[in-house]
Amino acid sequence: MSKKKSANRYFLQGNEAVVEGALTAGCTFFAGYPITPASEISEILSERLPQVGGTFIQMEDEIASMGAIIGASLAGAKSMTATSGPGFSLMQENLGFACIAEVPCVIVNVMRGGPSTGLPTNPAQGDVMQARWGTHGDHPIVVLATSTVQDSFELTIKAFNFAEKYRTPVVLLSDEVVAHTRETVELPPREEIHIIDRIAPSMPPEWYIPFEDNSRGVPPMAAFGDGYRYHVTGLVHDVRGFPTQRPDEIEAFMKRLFRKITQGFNEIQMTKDFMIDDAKVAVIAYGSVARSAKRAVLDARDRGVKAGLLQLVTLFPFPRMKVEEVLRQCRAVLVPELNMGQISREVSRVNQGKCQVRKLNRLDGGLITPEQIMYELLKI
Amino acid sequence: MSKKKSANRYFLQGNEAVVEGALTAGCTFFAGYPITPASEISEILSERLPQVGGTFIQMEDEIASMGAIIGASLAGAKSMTATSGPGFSLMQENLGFACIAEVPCVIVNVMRGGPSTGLPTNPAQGDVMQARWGTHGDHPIVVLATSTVQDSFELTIKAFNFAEKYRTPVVLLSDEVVAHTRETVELPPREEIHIIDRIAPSMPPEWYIPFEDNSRGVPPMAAFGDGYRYHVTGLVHDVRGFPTQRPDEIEAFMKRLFRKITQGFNEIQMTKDFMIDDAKVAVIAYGSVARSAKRAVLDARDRGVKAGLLQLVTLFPFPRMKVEEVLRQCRAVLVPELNMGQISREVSRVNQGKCQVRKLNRLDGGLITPEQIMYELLKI
Amino acid sequence: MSEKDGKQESSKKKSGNKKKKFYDQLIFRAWCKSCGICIAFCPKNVIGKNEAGEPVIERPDDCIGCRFCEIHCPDFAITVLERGTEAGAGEHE
Amino acid sequence: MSEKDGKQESSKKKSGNKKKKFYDQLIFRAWCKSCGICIAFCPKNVIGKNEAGEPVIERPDDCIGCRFCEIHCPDFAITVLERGTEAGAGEHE
Amino acid sequence: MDHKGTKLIHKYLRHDKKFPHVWCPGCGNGIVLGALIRAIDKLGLKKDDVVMVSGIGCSGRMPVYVDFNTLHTTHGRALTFATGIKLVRPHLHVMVVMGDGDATAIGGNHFIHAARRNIDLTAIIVNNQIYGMTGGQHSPTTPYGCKATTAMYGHIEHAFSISELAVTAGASFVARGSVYHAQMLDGMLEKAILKKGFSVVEVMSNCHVQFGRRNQMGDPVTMMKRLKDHAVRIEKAKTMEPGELEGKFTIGILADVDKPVYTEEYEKIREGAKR
Amino acid sequence: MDHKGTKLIHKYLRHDKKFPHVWCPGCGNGIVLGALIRAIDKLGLKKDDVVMVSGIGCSGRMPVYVDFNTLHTTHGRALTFATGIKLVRPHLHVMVVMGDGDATAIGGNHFIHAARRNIDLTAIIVNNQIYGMTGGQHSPTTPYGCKATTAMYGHIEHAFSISELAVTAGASFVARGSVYHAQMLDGMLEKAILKKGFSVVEVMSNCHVQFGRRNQMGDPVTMMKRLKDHAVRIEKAKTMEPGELEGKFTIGILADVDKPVYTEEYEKIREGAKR
Amino acid sequence: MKGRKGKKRRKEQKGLSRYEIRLGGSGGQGIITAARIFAEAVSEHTRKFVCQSQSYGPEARGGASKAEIVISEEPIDYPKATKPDLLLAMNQAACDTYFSDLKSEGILVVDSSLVDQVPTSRSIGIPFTEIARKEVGKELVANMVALGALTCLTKAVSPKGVEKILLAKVPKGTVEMNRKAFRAGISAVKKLGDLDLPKPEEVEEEL
Amino acid sequence: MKGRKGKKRRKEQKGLSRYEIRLGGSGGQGIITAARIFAEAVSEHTRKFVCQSQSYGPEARGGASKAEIVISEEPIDYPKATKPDLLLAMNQAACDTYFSDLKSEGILVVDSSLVDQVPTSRSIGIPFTEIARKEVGKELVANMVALGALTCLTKAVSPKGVEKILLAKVPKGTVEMNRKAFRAGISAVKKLGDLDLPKPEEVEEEL
Ligand SMILES: Cc1ncc(C[n+]2csc(CCOP(=O)(O)OP(=O)(O)O)c2C)c(N)n1
Ligand SMILES: Cc1ncc(C[n+]2csc(CCOP(=O)(O)OP(=O)(O)O)c2C)c(N)n1
Ligand code: SF4
Ligand code: SF4
Ligand code: SF4
Ligand code: SF4
Ligand code: SF4
Ligand code: SF4
Ligand SMILES: [Mg+2]
Ligand SMILES: [Mg+2]
Repeated sequence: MSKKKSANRYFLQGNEAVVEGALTAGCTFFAGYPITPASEISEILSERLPQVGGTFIQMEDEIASMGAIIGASLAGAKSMTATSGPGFSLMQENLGFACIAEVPCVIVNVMRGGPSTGLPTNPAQGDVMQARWGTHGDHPIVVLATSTVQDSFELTIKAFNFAEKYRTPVVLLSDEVVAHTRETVELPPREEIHIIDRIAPSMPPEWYIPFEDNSRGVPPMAAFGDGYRYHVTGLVHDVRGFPTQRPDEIEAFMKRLFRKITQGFNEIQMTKDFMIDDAKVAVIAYGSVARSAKRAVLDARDRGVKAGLLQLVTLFPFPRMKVEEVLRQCRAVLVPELNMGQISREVSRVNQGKCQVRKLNRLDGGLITPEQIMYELLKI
Repeated sequence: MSKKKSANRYFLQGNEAVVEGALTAGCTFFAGYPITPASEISEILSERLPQVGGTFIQMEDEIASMGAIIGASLAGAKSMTATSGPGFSLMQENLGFACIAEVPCVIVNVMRGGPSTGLPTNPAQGDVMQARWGTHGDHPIVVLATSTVQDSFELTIKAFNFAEKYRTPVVLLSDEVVAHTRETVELPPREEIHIIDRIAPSMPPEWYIPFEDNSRGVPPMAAFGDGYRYHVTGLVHDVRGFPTQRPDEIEAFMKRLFRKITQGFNEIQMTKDFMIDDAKVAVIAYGSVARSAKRAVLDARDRGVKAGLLQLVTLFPFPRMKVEEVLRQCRAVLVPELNMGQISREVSRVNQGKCQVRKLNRLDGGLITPEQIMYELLKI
Repeated sequence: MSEKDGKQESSKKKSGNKKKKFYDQLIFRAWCKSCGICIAFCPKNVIGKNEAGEPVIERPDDCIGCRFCEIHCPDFAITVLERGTEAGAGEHE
Repeated sequence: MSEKDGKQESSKKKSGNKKKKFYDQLIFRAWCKSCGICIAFCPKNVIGKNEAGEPVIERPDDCIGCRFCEIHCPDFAITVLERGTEAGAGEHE
Repeated sequence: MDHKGTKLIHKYLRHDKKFPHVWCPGCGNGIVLGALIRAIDKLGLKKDDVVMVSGIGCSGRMPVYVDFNTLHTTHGRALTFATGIKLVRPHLHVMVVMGDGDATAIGGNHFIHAARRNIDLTAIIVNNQIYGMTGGQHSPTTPYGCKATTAMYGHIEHAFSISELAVTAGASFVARGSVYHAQMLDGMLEKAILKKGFSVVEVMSNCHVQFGRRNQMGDPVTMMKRLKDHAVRIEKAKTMEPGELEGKFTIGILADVDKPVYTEEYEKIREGAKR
Repeated sequence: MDHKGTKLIHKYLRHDKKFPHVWCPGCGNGIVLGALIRAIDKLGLKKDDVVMVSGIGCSGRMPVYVDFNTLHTTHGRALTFATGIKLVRPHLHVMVVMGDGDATAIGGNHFIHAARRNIDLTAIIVNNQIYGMTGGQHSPTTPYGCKATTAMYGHIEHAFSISELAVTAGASFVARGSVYHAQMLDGMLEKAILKKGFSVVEVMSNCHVQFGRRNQMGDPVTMMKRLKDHAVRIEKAKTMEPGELEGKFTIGILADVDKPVYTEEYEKIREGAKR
Repeated sequence: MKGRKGKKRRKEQKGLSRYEIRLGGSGGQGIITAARIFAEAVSEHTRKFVCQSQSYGPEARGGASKAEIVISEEPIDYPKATKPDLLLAMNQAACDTYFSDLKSEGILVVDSSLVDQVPTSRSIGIPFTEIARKEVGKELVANMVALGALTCLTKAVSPKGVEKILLAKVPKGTVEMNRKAFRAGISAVKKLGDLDLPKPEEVEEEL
Repeated sequence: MKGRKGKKRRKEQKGLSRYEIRLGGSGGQGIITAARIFAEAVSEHTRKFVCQSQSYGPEARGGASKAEIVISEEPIDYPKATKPDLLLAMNQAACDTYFSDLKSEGILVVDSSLVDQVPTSRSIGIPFTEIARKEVGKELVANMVALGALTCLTKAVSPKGVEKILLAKVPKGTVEMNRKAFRAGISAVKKLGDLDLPKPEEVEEEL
């Protein structure tokens, strides 16, 4: 990011940056239900979308919002919703529909504190495992985590790109700090931004087999009304989209669902590292906590600790390879989280005893501070 | 279990056994919404509950069902609901309320196949991680898994006992096979069954501090109408039950929520083992798959493999100690599951590189067979 | 194909009546589930029932072409055609 | 406590009127949010506004005890009592 | 004579699907499907422009069989998916088929809100007064006193009038028919599809397997006769005493009003917003 | 003179809670709370026998302040929790306080079903025509054309009539009042609490912060005046032309019928079942 | 379920202590009901353990339907049939699909009114549906005819024991019809003469 | 954000390149608006990076409210103030709660109309609320008076720059009133005479 003042420099809130990202990515449909701390996304899009010929609708609840964005996507739109914990819980059933019916869409969850109504105006990272496992039935899903306003812009675009490319719902986790913090961002010029659109069928309708496997594992997707009359269902289905109970068809389908994501690991599993090259102890962090971690790494280095940071940008599919590298290199890693330890479990899982894995958890409604992290780094 | 025919011998379906267990445990309130393969639980209870002075109500959906059982519990009843995946997804928000407001209740999830509507009449184990993480915000929860009709009876009672003792929702995972299989069970005489009731406050109302900590971490619970007028909320609250944003109060509360379960690990984390004493390879299984595993262990022993089975009866809090023992003792463990690998992740997590952890996953709607498991055991 | 035979027979019998239109009733056996609706509601008792409960065209010439049977057959298993028009009988049965 | 003083003063003035009941209006400052409802709707303009927008009892003796102010105060901050009855003024203000 | 028969139906069926369909012998769902196809044919809609959305239930299986753009959603949520489709492509004719449980138990909220917003959808509710698919549990339209697998002592809840709910919630067009009155149904469906705004056609249907059997209403034929005997035309009902209508249901058009339609209103917003 | 004033209110407040309460200056929520307390006091209900349940929203904060059994549930679900309480302890008086969004957006389904089942609850809906707590997004009762933070171009949806919905869904008692008509409200609430069956009191309320401000209705006082000017007694409304009622709302009792109550019906089932 | 006990049990596991039955047909033929009655009779009237399971499509009606019964001296671990000792096929599809699983010494019983092609000579054909229609007057009770045959063929439990359960399970008005069908099934097997078939084990009746 | 680049940046991180401001008061006092305008002005009219955050209670109104601004030469990692260089307390509670966090050389600015007890002599008291009421006629704009003071005290951005943003952000009808309040805040500081205070850095105005 250049320090030069430029025409593309803006002063934005995280939630505003999500909106800018979505519009840049080509989002033309948003359905949502207000909830702190995500409401600004709805509010701004309600003004912006009609300006670009898109559609905003406030639904009766989050279940309906999730249903509406799936419908919109099936009709050809890039669609999105935004919510926070309670609403995210309500979206889970229909989120599973998007997974099994392979409907691209983006769900932004601006995390707040606690289960249930909890701490509506405090930041937290309590919905990480929920984002992966919240809907019933095994399913693949992509989960990204933003840590700055700049990220919020860029990752929203990524979220749409992944959704369209892999025909999958993508969850973007934000939190109260990122969402409501206003900061200077620099938006790249439009032409420098890579936008991916879903692939439409190139064959005539008679030949179109809507859920047929191919090398990418991602069948082309026709929109309702485009002349490809096909069937979409939340039941496990055959390649034509019709319900099946044949074990061979079920297995082929379920395996493909997972495979299409696995094949994309290379580009999907994003991380950023900071001073990791010669690090002996590393912080593995994500979301707003990664910001504290960055500062803590600098402060720890000042005190002679060879610290580094691996920031997880993609949380799921869990960027195992990158994490394993760090685990191999370091004596110890610290996983600070605004929960009781969710990603730290994943780190432990892939660790296989290689390295000391420490947790730092904060649940009192405050953001983990650089001091807290540095203190732990000095202790290791 | 005695082979003698006796007065206590019954021929029951898994779902029927859940009903018998619930009534034995003292359940007097059930609210639910029909769904395959759990509907029999509703149907039978709609006949049985009024006979014992209890109440059955079919609500408009699963969200409402979950709300109603929380309300019923607050009014003093032991309450339960039963559902399958789609309904379980819908219950998540209110399930979180039960966690944070510490309302005892039992949720039976009879698992079926796939995300979304999936495979309604096939067995699966896809909701294991959801049971742990399905609601937003970090929270503790107890998850049990039944594998036989006998289990269904006994674990339903356990589920109520844990719920009442720890003031927590307890999830009992069943699956289509266990639910619909009819088999001979022997119900112990009532007087031999240990039933736990919640502890009511013994102090006068003026002294009652509804969410005050104590040695067990579980405050006594007054029922609405008993003269203790107090406040219950889904917001993070102080010891009196009123919303708070004070970091010290938030932290004390959240820590107690987790601590009360941690303190109960000894009795909550249940496992069963079979031929494990001298095993060199072990199967770690739960639910109906544990039945196949048992047979497979016998068959593998016949072929000279020193196999054993650790059956997880409690899935969460994950019975780490028992699993670690097995991991230390065995050369390899096999975790067969009707999903892409959920409990196997937990096993890997605690494994820390000690032992080879293998997965066996089946997603095609069929039950894993003894042959499949044995074949894997022979390969290791 | 007993219905068909019966039908043709009786059609000959009554063909002298002036202006009366005649109809063919075709039952697509593969789809018919013997629900009995066409049998019960035909205003002219055109359709009877065999011992297996299956519909049998008994009085084809009495048919007034009201199409009640056709639009009430839940399985699209019965077709009523004006005799002499594009029968398409081959498609059915 | 300026209202109180004003009140007592004016009560003396009009105490000769026969049969007329008098009322005390007590404002609990700690709870009053100066929303202006009591000021705007008092049918007798008993309550006025100071420069900070806070309600001030200006014509206590005009009060007819209709209690509009009392039941419309969203903050339970105003109490109307028949003069001479259990005032409990000490509790308030 | 305009051919309205089975041959017409076949033009719209997906012949690669397994027939006969899954419904029980004599189930009203097939009759409703027939009427819907005839109405679509009559109006000359292009198959490519028709979207059929359904929820979960016996009636939810309808889309599988027909050659439109078809979507089988989650239980109770069909209208929410349909809303998304319609807003993105307003020129599509979106028909939403739901069961009574689907539309008014779990889906009740979406139903009244789609009506309130006046989203231009055609909602067809197959009201068999029971949960057919899951085995005969009571639904919000199961009559007081009836038996169901979750009401074996006799149902103590009162039934919704789906159509009246739709009217109150704000639907532009509301009609109630029955599978016995299939011909009338054709006409109602045509009107409903043509109507700009949220249209509801409630179809009283029979489910002898899960409802009739337990309530001494016997087989499909007996149930069809019941529908015939218990239906009263709305026009006639107005001349009757409330007591006389006890246990009966009215058929006909309950509401047909013109008011701003969501998609058109939204288009105006777009016009205004594009400065 | 029967004391009906603030002193009475204080008997029911939780004085260990922080006062003044959280609501904005002049917010109608406090007026509703006052009316409810007066009604409870008038009826002489024991505090121990009163349960106050609420959802999430500004109105949802009500239970915190009063010394009853109080329950602050999840957004939209208050009636479901209340149903569980009532069925287990039918002698308790269960009052459910909801916002317009709470009761009829996310909670609309529970609302119509509680009405249909005729569960003996008292539902109080504080209708400020907006989502107050989350910052002024439109609610299902926001009037057509109004502005809201998610309807800055003017609202294109039509508003529910909450009370009419309740009537159609089957509530036993339905009344609409306003915070301006607070005295009348006391009486409505008393009737509603006494009524066996599902009772609804819709209270038109003011939210100048999130609704008034954006719609040129100014401060609390101006909004209260509006409530005064726009309210028409039901009796009077019947004599008026529909056109005259444009933009107005009616106050009074919309329904008051006697029909079997769920808890009593269920008790009969229990009697019959205990063989 | 401790290791030691397990070891002991393992030895007993040998031999014909486990007997598996599979019934296949189409939804609506009532095979699950038949299997359930049979299994319950075994559970109620013998000392054996029994486990009955089923699988079916998500359809309201139609579709394939399967029911299985495992009978054992021991508590039953795996609840499904892997190599059935007896396969009862109520239609051709069931016969075709499941025949390959049948134990080599297992017996195949088919409804000869609906199954034309039998894949083995070691099979017993009985026209259940026809018997139901002709002798009882209602095709619907073909499942009860099959139940009679099953009882008679397996000898896992006495006909009296099965009949007792059957009569308790069927709707009041249909008791006579069902009894008649059940007995017709028994007679049909008896007519076949002496069949030397493996069977679960001696019947220990305790009515 | 690669390691190498990070190392280089780390060196620059020294010195007073990071300047932290905290504003505390109660909900409804408008401190978040003030902070937002100030931060946006810094972002818009200087080359510095700025980050503005806040926290507040779940209440509609009332409750405590806090806003923070971090200004830096570098992209900002931790977005919250840890040791504020300047604390502006709009009421006693905010003063009491946050004073201990203040950097030792930091300055405390209080609304002397509402804060009676000041915990340090190194503090500047300006009666924002009183000024707003008396000079502008509306207490509501005390936040704008404070904004004026803040601008003048920190010198992070020119008053002109702030005023420009301010005028764009406030509702049409209130422009004059807000400008007046803002300027009153500036005058109030100027009246205090020359204060030798640490400030973020030279102002590079680019209006
Ligand atoms: C969330 C959820 N809950 C429950 C179910 C189970 N379920 C499927 S269909 C159905 C009800 C069917 O009744 P109705 O909508 O009236 O349709 P019908 O079968 O009678 O046509 C239910 C409860 C489900 N699929 N999803
Ligand atoms: C599931 C869920 N979605 C959204 C929210 C956010 N939320 C809280 S209150 C509210 C609406 C408040 O409006 P209303 O019910 O009318 O109450 P008011 O504040 O106006 O009294 C919303 C959307 C939530 N708490 N939970
Ligand atoms: S109505 Fe159709 S399915 Fe029913 S008997 Fe007649 S032809 Fe067969
Ligand atoms: S068309 Fe009418 S008369 Fe002819 S067979 Fe059908 S129902 Fe009978
Ligand atoms: S109505 Fe109450 S809060 Fe409002 S100004 Fe009057 S006393 Fe104060
Ligand atoms: S009681 Fe009536 S007259 Fe007296 S001050 Fe209050 S509003 Fe005015
Ligand atoms: S169960 Fe009822 S609704 Fe479902 S297909 Fe059968 S008859 Fe029709
Ligand atoms: S936001 Fe509106 S409803 Fe909420 S407290 Fe303020 S005035 Fe009342
Ligand atoms: Mg139905
Ligand atoms: Mg509201």
